[in-house]
Amino acid sequence: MDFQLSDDQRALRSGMRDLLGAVFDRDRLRAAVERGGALDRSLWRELGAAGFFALRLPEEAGGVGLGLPEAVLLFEEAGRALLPGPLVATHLAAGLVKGAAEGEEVVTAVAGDLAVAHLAEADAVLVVGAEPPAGEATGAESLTGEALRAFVAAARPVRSMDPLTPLHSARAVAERAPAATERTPAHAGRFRFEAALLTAAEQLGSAARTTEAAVQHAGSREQFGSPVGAFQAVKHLCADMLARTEPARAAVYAAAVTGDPVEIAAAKLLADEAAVRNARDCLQIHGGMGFTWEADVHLHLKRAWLRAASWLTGAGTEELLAADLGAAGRLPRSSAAPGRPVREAGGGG
Amino acid sequence: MDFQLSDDQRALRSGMRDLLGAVFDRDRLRAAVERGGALDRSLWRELGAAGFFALRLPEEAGGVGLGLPEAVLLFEEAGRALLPGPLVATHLAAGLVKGAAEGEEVVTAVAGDLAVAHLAEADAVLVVGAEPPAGEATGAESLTGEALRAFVAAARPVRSMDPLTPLHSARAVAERAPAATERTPAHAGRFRFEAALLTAAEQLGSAARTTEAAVQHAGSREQFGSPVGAFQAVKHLCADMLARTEPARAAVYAAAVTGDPVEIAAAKLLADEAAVRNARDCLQIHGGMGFTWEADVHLHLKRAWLRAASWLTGAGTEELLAADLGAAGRLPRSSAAPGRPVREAGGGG
Amino acid sequence: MDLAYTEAEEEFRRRLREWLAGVLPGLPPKPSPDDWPARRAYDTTWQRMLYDAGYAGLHWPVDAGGQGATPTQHLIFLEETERAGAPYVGANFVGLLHAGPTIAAEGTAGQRARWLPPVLRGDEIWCQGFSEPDAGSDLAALRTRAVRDGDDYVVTGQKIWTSHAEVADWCELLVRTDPDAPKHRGISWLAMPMDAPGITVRPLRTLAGSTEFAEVFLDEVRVPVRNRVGDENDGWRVTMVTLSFERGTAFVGEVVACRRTLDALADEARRNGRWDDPVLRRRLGRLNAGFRALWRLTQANVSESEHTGVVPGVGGSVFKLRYSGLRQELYEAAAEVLGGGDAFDLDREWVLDRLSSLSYTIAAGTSQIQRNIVAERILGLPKGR
Amino acid sequence: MDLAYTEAEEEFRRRLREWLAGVLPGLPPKPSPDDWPARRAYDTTWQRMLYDAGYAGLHWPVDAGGQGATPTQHLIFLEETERAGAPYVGANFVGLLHAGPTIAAEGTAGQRARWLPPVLRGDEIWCQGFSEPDAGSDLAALRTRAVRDGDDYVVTGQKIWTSHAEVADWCELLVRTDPDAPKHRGISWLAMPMDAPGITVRPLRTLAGSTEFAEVFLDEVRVPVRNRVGDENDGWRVTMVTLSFERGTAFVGEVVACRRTLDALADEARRNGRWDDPVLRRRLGRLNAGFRALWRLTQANVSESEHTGVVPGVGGSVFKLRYSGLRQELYEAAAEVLGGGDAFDLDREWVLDRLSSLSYTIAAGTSQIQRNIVAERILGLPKGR
Repeated sequence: MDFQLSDDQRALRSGMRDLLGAVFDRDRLRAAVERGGALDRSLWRELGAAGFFALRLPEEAGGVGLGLPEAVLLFEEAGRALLPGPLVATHLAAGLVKGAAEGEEVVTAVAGDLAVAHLAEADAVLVVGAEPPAGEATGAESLTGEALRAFVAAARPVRSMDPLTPLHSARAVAERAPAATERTPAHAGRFRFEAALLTAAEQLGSAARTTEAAVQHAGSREQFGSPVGAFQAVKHLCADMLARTEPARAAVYAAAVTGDPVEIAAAKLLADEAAVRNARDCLQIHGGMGFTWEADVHLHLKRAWLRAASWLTGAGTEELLAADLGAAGRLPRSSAAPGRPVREAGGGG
Repeated sequence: MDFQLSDDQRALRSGMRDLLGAVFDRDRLRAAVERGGALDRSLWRELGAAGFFALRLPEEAGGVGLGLPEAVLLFEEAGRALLPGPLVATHLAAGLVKGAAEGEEVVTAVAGDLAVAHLAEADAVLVVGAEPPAGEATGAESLTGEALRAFVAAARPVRSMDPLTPLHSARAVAERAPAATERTPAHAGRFRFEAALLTAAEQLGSAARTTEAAVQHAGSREQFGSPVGAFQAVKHLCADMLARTEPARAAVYAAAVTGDPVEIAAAKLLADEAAVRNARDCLQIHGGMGFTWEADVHLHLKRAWLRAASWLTGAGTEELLAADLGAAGRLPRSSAAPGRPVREAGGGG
Repeated sequence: MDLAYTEAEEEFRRRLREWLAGVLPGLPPKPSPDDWPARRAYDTTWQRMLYDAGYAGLHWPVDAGGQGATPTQHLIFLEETERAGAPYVGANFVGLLHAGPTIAAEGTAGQRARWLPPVLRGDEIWCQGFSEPDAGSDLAALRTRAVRDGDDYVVTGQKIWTSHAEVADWCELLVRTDPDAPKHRGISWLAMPMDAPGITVRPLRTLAGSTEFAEVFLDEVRVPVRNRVGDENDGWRVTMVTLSFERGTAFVGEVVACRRTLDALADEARRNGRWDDPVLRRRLGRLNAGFRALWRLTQANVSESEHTGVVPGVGGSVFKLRYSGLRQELYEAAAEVLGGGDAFDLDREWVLDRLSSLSYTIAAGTSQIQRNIVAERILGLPKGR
Repeated sequence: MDLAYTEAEEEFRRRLREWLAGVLPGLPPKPSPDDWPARRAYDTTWQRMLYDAGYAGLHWPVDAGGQGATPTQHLIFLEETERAGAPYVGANFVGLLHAGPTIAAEGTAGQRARWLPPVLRGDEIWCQGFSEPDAGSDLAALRTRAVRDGDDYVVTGQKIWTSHAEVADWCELLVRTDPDAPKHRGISWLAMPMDAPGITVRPLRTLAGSTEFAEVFLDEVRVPVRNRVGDENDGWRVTMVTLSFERGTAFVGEVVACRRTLDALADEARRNGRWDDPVLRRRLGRLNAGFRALWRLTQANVSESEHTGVVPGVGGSVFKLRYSGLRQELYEAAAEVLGGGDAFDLDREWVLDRLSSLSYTIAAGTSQIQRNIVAERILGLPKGR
C-alpha cells in the first residue's frame, strides 16, 4: 500500500502548475472574465499539446497512456487556476471526437436538466442519457455538424451567473433526444462517473486555492492592530477549510485509483462541500473586499456551485452512498479493506 | 400591540423562580438524580398548592383562571430548574383527572411510540391518539384504577438515559388501545399542541439556563492566563447560544398568545434546537468537567433530547410548517400581520 | 402580552393601506438598476409623495419635522409598504435613517433648518463616508485627514462602500481631526457637499455585477467648518447617537419580504415538482419556523423599545446574527427549488438575490463582530480577541 | 499511488487472520465494565497472547523489544483485530502507546530493561498522570509539585482524567520540579509506583454513568529519583517525544468500528422501517462519504509516515477535528434510527456510545485547541487568542 504520489506524478502536477502559471496567469484570468468566459483557442491548443486531453489515450493512439490518478492531478490544477472551458467533456471525448485529444476541437456535454456550458463555441456536444440507477451503464453520444447546429439553434442562451462559463438552457432540446452523429459504446457505464471524478478534482483544486487565499489574506490584513488571522474566529474558519480539503483530497485520489462508483460518489460529495464552503468562508474572511468583482473569490464560489450541480449531484450522490450501506449494499465487501475491490481504472478512450 | 410581559406576568414568573429556589434547590436536584427521578409527592403537592397545575382552570372551578401565556412562563421556570415529573401531562389533566389540579395525583401521558415517563408512580395515564394530520382533532383518554394497573403491568421498564425521567416502553400496550376510564372531549384538538407548547417552554427555560451556565463558566475558568471566555472560540459559542434562545423565546411567547398550531410547531422546533444545541455547546465550553456526572449540563442535554423527541417531533413539525407555506397553505393569511389570525387561547380545562 | 393591534394602530394601518392602494398604481415604472439618476428621481419622487401625504419622517421627532409616530406605527408602515410593493427607501436611506437623525439630535438650530426639510421632502439626498479600505470592522481606525485652514477643513483620504455617491448632494463624513489622540477621540463629523472640488467617485463593482457602491477619493476637499455637527474630535460619539433612532424596526420590511419569498418558493416547488423531495420540503419548513420567529422577535424588540424608550441596539446584534444567516439559507434553498437548470440563470428570480445575500454576514458589522458584541456587551464576557 | 497491499503485507494479514480465527473463540467472556480487576485481567491476558504470538509491541523498535513493523503492517493489525472483534488495547493503552514509547526513546538502559518487558508481556500496566483540574487545555500550567529530598522526590498535588488508576502498577507522572522557571521548562517526567503511600484514587463518574476515569490525589508521595526519565526539568520535551511513535494509526480501529456501526444502522433502519425516510437515509449516505474519506485519509497518513519517517502529528489534528465531529454525527443519526421509543433506553446498542461520543470533541485536545494547532502550525497563521 502506497498512498503517496510517485515522482512522476509530482512532476506531472508541478509541470501543469508551471504551464498554467505561464499561459493562464491572473491577467489572462481576468481577461477571460471580462469576455464572459469565451475560450481562447490557442490556449486550448496549448493544453492539447501538453497532453491535457490525450492524457489517458494509449500511446499507440497518440495519447500519453496515463490513467485516472494522473488526470485527477491535472484537473486539480485546472480547478486551482480557474481555467475555463468544457475541460471534462473534451478530455472524455478524446479518442471519440476527432480533434478533441489535440485541443483542436472544443467538446461540451449535456446531461440531465443542467444548463450546457460553452455551447456556442463547441465543435461537438456529447449527449449523456438521463441519470441512471446506481451502477447501471449509460452511453453518451456525440453531435457534430448539422445535428450540432440544430441543437444549438434550439437551445436558449442564458445570462450565466458564472462569468467564466457561458451557459445555454437545452432542457427541451435534450429531451427530444436528437439523432446521434456517433455512438460511443466505449464510454458506456463510465462516462458519468469519470466526469464526476474529474469535476471533483477541479473542486478539490478550488478548495485548496481558496484555503491558501484565505490564509494569505488573514495573515496580511490588519484590523484592531493585528492581522485578522490572529483572531480565533478567523483562524478557526481557516482550520476548518483545511479540515474539509484534506479528507476530500484523500477521497478523490483514492477514487481515482480504484475507479469505484461509490468511492467516486463519496469523493464528489466531499469535494463539492469543500469547494463551496471554502469559497464561502474565504469570502467571509475577505470581508467587504470579498464581495467585490475584483476579488477572485466569487469566481471560485460561482464555479463551485455550478460544478456541485453537475454530474453526481447532492441528492443522487447521497442516495447512492446510502444504498451502499449495510448487508443490502450491492457489492460484496473487499476482504482486504473496507471499501470496494480495487478495479483496473484508467484509459478513457 | 404589546409584546411585553405584564407586571402580573413578571410577578408570576419571579414567584415561581423563588418557589423553585426554595423547594427545589441544587441539593434537591441532585437528590432527585440519585433516586433516578422518582417523584417527591410533597413537592408535587406544593406545586399544586402554588397553582402550577390548576393555573388555567377557571376560578369557579377552583383554578387560577389564567391562560397559556402564564402557563408558558411557569413551564419555562420548570425547564430552567430541571424540575422532574410529568408536569405537562398533569397540568393538562387538571379538571379532567380528579386530584391533578391540586397536585394530589400524578398524571402521565402516552403518545406515539415514545417511552412513557414516570409510569410506575402515576395515578393516571392519558392516552393520546396517534399523530393526526396537521390541524385535525385528537382526543385523549385517561386510564386509572384497574385499567391503569393492567397498562402498567404490560409495559416494560426501561433503563432510562435521562436520570430525572424514569421510562417505560409501552408501545405494544398503547397499540392495543385499552378501554378508557374516561373520555376527555374538552381536550379534543388541543391536547397535543398545548403539550407541545408547554414542552417548548421547558426547552426554552433549559436553553436560557445553559447559556447562563456557559457564560458563568467561561468568565471564571482560566486557561493560558485568562478566562476562557476571553477567547473568541468560546465567546462566539456563547453568542450563538443567546442567538438561538431569543428567537425561540419570541416564538414560544407568541405561540402562547395566539394558540395557533403552526406557530406552536415553529416554537417547538426552535425551542428544541435551542435546548439541545445550547446544552451541547455548554458541555463543550465546560470541557472535561462538562463530561462528568457531577456537572448539571448532562441533565439538561438528556432532557432536552427527550423533550425534542416528544409531542411535535422534528420531522412532523417540519412537514406541518412546510404545508403552511405558499398559496396552498391551508388557512388564509391574516390581513393584519404575517401569521395566523389571533385566536382566543388559554383555558385548558 | 397582547399581540393584537390597538384600535388606533388599526386605524393607522387602514388609512395607510387606502392611501397606498390609491397612489401605487400611478407610480412610474421602476428604473433600471444601473441608471443612477433615474433611480434617484424615482426614489425622491416617492419621498415627496410620502411627504405630501404626511408619512415623511414618520419616526422622526416632531420638532425635527417628523411625525413622532410610535415604534409600532413605524413597524406597521414598513410592513404595509413592503406588502403593497411600494418603493423602498432607496436613495433616501442615509438622509432619513443616518445623517438626518444625527443632525436632528446633535445639530444646531441652523443646521437642522438647513438640512432636515430637504431630506423629508426628497429634495436632497445623502450618502455616507464612513468606511475606508483599512478601516472596516475597525471603523475607528479611519485615516482620512481633515486639517483646519481658516473657516474650512481641508480633507484628504479615501472612503469606500458608499452607496448613491454618484447622485448624492451631501455626504456624512467621518474624518480624523486629531491624529495624536486615541483613535476614538480624534474624529469629527462633517457634512460634505458632493459637488465640492477634489471629490472623485469611482463605482465599485460587486460580485453580483452591479455598482451599488462606490469608492470616494478626497483630494484636498474644502468643507466649511460650519458644516461640522457636534464638537471637533467628538464625531465618534455624535455618530453613535444615530443609533438611538433605531427602535427595532431596521429589518421589518426585509423580514416581510423574506416570508413572501419563502411562500413563493413553496409555490414554485409545487409547480415544478421539487416539492416531492422531502429533504427540500422540510428545509423550507424549517425556514418557515425561522422567519416566523424573526418576525415575532421584531415585534418584541419594537414593543420593548416602545415601552422602555430604550434602544434595542445591542439586541439588534442578536437579530442581525440570526437574520443574516437565515437569509443566506433562504437563497440556498431557492437555488435548490430552481434546480441546476435555472439556478445559474441571472434572469431568473432569486438568482441575483442569492448573490446579494452573501453580503449580509459582512456588511454593517460582520457576523464575527456581531458575536463579539453579543458576548461582551450583552453576556458580559471579558474583552479579548 | 497504489492502494493495493504488497505480497508481504497480504501475507502478514493472512497469518494474523489465521491466528485470530484460532485464538478468539477461546477467549473468556468479556468482563463487566465496572469490574476493574476483571478488566485488567482480561486485557493483560490478551496482551500475553499477543506477546506469545509475536505481535506485542508491533510498532515498537526492535531494540526496545518490539517487532519493528512498518506503519502499514500496524494499520493492518489494527484493522484486522477490530474487524475480528478482538479485545481492545484497553488497560495496556498507556504502557504500549505512551509511557513505553517514552521510556524506549528517553530512558536509560536500566530503565528500559526494568519497565519495557513487563509492558510487552502484559505483566504490568500503566496509567497517566498528566492533566490537573486547572491544567487541561493548558497542560503546561500543571502545579503538582515534586521536591527533592535525598534520593526521592516528594510529590504533592492532584491529577485528573486518569484511566485504569485503580488497577495500574505504574503512573507516568508529570510534575513541576522548578516552580520559578517558565511553565514549559520546570516540568519532569516520573514513573510513580501506584502502591506508594500517599496516593488516593477516587473514581470520577462520567455523564455516561461509568467510572472510566479517576482523580488521583498525591500527598507527599515519595518517588525515587532514579524513576525520573530524562533530565530534571526536561519533562515537557520528553513527553512530546512520545508522539514520534504515532505514525497515523491512532484511529484505525475506531474508523473501522464506525464504518461497521454505520452498516448496522442501515440494516436496523431497513428493518424498522425508518429507511423510508429520505432525510435519514441521505444523512446516512453523507456519513458513508465522510467515513470512507477518513479511512482513505488514514491510509494516506500512514503511507506518508512510512515514506518520510516524519510523524503526521500535526496532520493528526486535521484528522481528529473531522473524526470527532463525524463520530458525534454518527451517533446522532443512530438516535434517529432507533427513534423516540428506543433512543433513551440505555440497554439498546448505540445509546451509551452516543453519550460517550460527547467526549470526542473535548478529550486529548478540544476541537478549539485542534483548530488553533491546524491554523498556527500547519497554515502558519499568527499566534493570538
